[in-house]
Amino acid sequence: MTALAAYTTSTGEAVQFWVLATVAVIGALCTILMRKAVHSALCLAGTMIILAVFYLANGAYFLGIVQIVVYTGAIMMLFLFVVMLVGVTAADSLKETIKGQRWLAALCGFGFAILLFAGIGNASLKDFNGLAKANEGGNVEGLASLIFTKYVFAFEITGALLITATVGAMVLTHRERTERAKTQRERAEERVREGKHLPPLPAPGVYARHNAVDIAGLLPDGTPSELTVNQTLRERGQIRDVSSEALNDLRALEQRAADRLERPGSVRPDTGRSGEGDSGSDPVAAAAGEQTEEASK
Amino acid sequence: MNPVNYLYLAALLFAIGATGVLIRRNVIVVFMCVELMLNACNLAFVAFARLHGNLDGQIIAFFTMVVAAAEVVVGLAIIVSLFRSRHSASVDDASLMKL
Amino acid sequence: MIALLVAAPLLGAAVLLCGGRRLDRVGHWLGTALAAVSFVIGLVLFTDMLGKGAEDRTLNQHLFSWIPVEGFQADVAFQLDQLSVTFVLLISGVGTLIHLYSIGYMEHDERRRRFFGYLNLFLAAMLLLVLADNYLLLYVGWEGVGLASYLLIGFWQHKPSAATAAKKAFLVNRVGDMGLSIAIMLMFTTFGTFAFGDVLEATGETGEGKLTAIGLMLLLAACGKSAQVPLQSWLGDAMEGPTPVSALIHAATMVTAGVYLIVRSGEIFNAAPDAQLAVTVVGAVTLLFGAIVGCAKDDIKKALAGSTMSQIGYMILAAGLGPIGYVFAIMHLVTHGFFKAGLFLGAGSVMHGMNDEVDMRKYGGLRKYMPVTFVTFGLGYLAIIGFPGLSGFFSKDKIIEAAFAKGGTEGWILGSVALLGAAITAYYMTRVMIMTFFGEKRWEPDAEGKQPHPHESPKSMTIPMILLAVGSVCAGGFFSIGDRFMHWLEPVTHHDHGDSPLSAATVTGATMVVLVIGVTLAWLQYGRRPVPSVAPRGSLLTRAARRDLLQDDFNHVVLVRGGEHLTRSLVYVDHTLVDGVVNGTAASVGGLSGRLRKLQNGFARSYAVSMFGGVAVLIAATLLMRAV
Amino acid sequence: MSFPLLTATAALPAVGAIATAAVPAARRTAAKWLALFFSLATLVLAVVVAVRFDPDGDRYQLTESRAWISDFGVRYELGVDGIGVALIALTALLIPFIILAGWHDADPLETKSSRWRPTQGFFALILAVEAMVIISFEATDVFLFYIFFEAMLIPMYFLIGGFGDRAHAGSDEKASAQRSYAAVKFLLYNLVGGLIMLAAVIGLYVVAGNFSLQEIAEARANGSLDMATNTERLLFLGFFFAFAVKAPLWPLHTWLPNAMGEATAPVAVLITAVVDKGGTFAMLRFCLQLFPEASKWATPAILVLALISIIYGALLAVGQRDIKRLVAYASISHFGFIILGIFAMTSQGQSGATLYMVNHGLSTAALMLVAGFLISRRGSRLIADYGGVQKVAPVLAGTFLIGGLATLSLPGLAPFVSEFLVLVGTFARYPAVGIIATFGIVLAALYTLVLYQRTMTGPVKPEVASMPDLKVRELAVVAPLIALLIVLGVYPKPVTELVNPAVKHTMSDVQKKDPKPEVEAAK
Repeated sequence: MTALAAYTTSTGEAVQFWVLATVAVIGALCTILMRKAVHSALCLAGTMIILAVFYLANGAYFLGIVQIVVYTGAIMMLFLFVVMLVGVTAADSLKETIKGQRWLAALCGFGFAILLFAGIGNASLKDFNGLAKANEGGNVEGLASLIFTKYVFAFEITGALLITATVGAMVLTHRERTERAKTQRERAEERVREGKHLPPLPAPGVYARHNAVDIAGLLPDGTPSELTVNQTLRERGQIRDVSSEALNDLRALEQRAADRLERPGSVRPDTGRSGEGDSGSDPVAAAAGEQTEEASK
Repeated sequence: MNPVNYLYLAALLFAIGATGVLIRRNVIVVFMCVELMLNACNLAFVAFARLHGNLDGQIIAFFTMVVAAAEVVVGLAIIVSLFRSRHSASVDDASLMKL
Repeated sequence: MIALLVAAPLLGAAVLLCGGRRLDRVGHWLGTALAAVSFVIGLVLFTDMLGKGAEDRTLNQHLFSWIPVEGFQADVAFQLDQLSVTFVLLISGVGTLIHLYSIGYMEHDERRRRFFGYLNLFLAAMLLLVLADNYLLLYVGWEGVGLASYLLIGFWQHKPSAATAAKKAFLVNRVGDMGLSIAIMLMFTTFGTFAFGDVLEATGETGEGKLTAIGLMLLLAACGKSAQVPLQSWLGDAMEGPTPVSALIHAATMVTAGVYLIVRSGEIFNAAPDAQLAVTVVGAVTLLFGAIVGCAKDDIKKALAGSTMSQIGYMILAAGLGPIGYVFAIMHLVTHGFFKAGLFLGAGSVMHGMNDEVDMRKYGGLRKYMPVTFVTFGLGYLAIIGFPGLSGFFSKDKIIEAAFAKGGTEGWILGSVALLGAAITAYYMTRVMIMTFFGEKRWEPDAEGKQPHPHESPKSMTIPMILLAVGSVCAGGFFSIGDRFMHWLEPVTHHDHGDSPLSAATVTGATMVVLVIGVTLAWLQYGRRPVPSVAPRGSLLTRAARRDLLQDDFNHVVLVRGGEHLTRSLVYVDHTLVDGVVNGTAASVGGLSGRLRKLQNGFARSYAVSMFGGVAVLIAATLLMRAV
Repeated sequence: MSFPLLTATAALPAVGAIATAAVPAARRTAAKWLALFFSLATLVLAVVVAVRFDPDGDRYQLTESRAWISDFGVRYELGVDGIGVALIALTALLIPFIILAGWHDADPLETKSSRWRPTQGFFALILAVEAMVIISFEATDVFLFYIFFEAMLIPMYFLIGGFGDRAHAGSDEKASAQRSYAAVKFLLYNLVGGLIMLAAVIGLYVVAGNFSLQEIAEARANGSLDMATNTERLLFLGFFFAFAVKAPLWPLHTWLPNAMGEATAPVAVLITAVVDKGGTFAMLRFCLQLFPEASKWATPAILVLALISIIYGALLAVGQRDIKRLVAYASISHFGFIILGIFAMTSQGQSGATLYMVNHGLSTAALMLVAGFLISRRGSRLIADYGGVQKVAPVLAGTFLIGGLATLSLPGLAPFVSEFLVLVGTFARYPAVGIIATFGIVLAALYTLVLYQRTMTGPVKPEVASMPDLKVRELAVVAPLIALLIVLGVYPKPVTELVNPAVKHTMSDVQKKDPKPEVEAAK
């Protein structure tokens, strides 16, 4: 592979290029077209890995590895992390708000691409001399010698830049605590003073058949209660309301039971109208009924 | 195959990234698109390095990566604090450039 | 040496004006001393000039080159000849006396130091005026005296009337100065120089038209400075200033600068008869004008101002007569300097005793209370009306003679006008005399209700009056016995006797007759019956004369009002028309920017689009350039 | 290449500006002293320039020349002739006084404003203006000149708009509104002029192929570069328009009264005494040298405009109710004289005009600064609000009077010399014009004395009864100016000797001879 990258581009590389390039472009397109940030991030990661391969193919072994490690490893993970922080499934609508923005953007992008192509086309890049000489001492060594001789100042400066960036990130994200943290007692008193929810908030899923965090617990009348769901989820509007579905499939079940036992549906009062209080016991009875039937066969 | 194709690919990716920056409203996605553009440039550099037969291009790409890393760190931090302050990750919400 | 003449009072002015309060106690003495110094220097120069022959009496002193520009040379250089030394003596002499007088007169004024500073400034400027050897330097002195008189007329600035009078004086003078500067420009374009010597010698080499123009411009200047019609209106108001000022500047010296100018540029006028005629006409008209005004005024100083006007009218008239009259013009100028200064100082002394009351109708019977003033004033009076043997007699008669000697109908007209003027002079001066010193008391308490207690003035005031009285008695005789003065000035003014149709005796006789007529008339009107202490309505002429023959009203209506309207409308035009255009542009620009503003919708992404598009365009451009 | 004296002279105030701006907010006084120090240092350099300059030597001396934008033949070329030296000296001389006079003008009203630093900004801007003015007096490269000629506007804009006159009739909002109006107007006028000039500059480059004043002038002189008549005239008009706006020539003058009225007195002096001189100076140096034929062609029209400026400005000055606006209109009248002298095309006229630039700077500075002190005491710019000041503040009144007398060009004070030279020079070639212009003298006396009478004389108004007389600082500003006025009035020889050779060169550029006096002509 070294040899390949060094001198010519073998057919192998050609194949590799055409295949991967298509994938990369598709990935890029997906990146900008996916509605959910998470998906975009994943597509981008894919594209980057492909780029890493291309680096390798171009004899930039060090960069290739760095690309994988730093970009897809660190940076993209950072992205995902933030995405999670901000909201995984928060899908921003692709509906454009600014008039004509999308068309202008597309036009510009397209035109730009064409321009670049034209530029590259015009450029006289026919002959190319491979990296064999440059890489003969090994790619990493070559880079290192350059970095620490010719580009040492730039290198130092980037070091400084990194430090600054780190500090900056910390400064930006770190929230100063202005006042002393409240003790539990104080919080309790506060709550009493505000006069709401003296008891702890109800757990999600209570009175329902699910107990996932994003499912609101049902109030006695079957309606879901916002209180039972985590605030973040509430803000993102990620609450699944299951109150109706629970009742619905209950009704469906009873219907089946009624059919099976040729019982007139009218004998038993319709659960919908009868009190819910005993609805819990019915299925048991139904099930018992079925079992007995099967037993009889 | 002529390695110039790498350049074409880079150009294409770059244009795509730029378009993405322009059309997406979610800050994070916009930011990803920026990264995509940077990568495209890197690819171009590497390809050039190969064309010219010296490693300078790779060095530049290397530095680009470093800078990109720094940029990402700061940028994401900004995004987070932004989200904290205004509970949204949309670019247009920060339309304060107009008096 | 000559420079010292100017330098001494100038130094005084600088020291007094810049050196703060600590000089308050000695200031006036310093000023007087420096004035005296220049008088002494003048005397010294005069004596050693007498020592020389008539021809080489002219002294020149070149100090430094003032404005050296391509083709334009103005020097600071002095010329001292018989004419200028005469003026130097008059100015510094009378000046010194009046300095002395003011010490007493201004005693109670806390700004006395500055007053003396201004007086010194005036002396310096006036001496510069008469000593300059070129017209431009003369112009400096010319404006300098104008400034000094501005400052001194407006010395009591808290009185709006004084401030206004000062401004008026300066402005009217400025009109005259315009004439002088145009004259200088004409000289420069014609002769390429404006030094007295060169110009006056070169008069022959150019056409009469140019000379006439120059002459008329010089006349305009003289009118402004010497309060001749039509620029006389300022002199009456100038009496707002302290009396010593009126005596020194507006009687003895500054107002005669015009005469000096005309006599000095005699050659020009000799070569331009039309200009000369204009000069005589102006002189004659002013002569009558001033005299008439003098008759009607009840304010003693204004009456004297009117008389000054008319006396200078005599001088100008004489100066307009050409070589016949120059000498007599100067002679009358000197004698007039004495007696008119004396009269003013007398008036000042009277006012001093009468709580600064100026209305003669509130005087009366003062001869007992201030004898010295009475005597000196009386001598001055006799001198001015031309009482035989006193100086006025000699100088004025000579002028009248010269006027007749002009010959032709002009001669007759001018001569008779001069005679008439003599009569009127006798009339109004007698009137002043009687109303002030004779008759019964008509004193009234002044504004603060203080009853006036007339008393003789202190020594420092009476001594100068006495000296001036002596001068006004003797000067004329001293000058004209054996035509001393004529011979003295001859090298400068080239005297020639015209061919008078009348003998000197006839003229003198006629003068005597009109003199008597005037006096008796005045006696009949004011001496016999009591003077009403409020002015009677009087005839139309009287009322007009009280208002300076409506000259001020004319100025006010035509110039002031018109000017105001002009400026107002111009301000309006400037604000609407000229400015409007620009504001129009501004408005249109504003509209445009408003439309552009819509592009700035504040969405980062749309900005980004434009940036991106811009980049694209740039790349395209570069590519195209490459392709081309 | 010897020590680049001219560059140093221009650079020093620039450095000073930066240093002053960098002074921390609290150290206000330090900033003032720093600015004063730099301005004085600049003055020293200017004196050195004046000494090193040899009037009888080459036309342009102390020249420097470096490549700058080689693609367009733009060079960094400096050089001074006598006129330039005189004006540089004037500028360097006036700035310290301006700074000293504006000592308290930019003190923040509320001391707590720690981040906004008005004082530092004020003095830094003044120094910046000085630097640009000086270099535009030195530039012998048209493009270089253009850049700084225009760049002046930026600091001036902020000086006018940002630091208004505290003594304002209306409310604060009204004041700031008028102030920004004045500033925008100033900018608008001068920018329009500048744009037209830019077009002309480019046109000149197209025609001549480079920007070097000397080369083009030589080429014009020896005929190796001949322009088509119309081209030359158009280019001339392009240049002249900009200069006419800057040195307000009727009818492009209306920005001046607003600017001078709204700005603080020192800034007003900066405008009229320093910046505007750039316009007249440029007429003399560029219009006449580069386009002699067109200049002659345009002379009649320009003379008429100048005449209108003289009379019109004076009349308007008479009609003003606002002290500073009055002075502004007086300046318009004086600029009329200067332009008259330049285009009379006689050596007296042009020497007079150059002298006039210097003297007008001094006299207006004296009058305006004293007026500023007066206004700052009473807090009003309206003439009607004053009266009898002379009684309570004699020194102030005295200096004010001397300033006024200088403005009406009283003999013995500097302006007389220049004004008379201009008049004579004009009269020699165009007698009628000269005579009409002479009326300006009378009008000048009118507005000056009316101003003095209404403010200083008469009964003391109660508002001014407790007005303090000039303080030491203020006296230190006024006294030297007055001394200079007197000295230059009595002994202007040093300046004339400096100027004469330059004028001779200019006359030879336009190939004009002084009209001979009639007598000699007859011989």
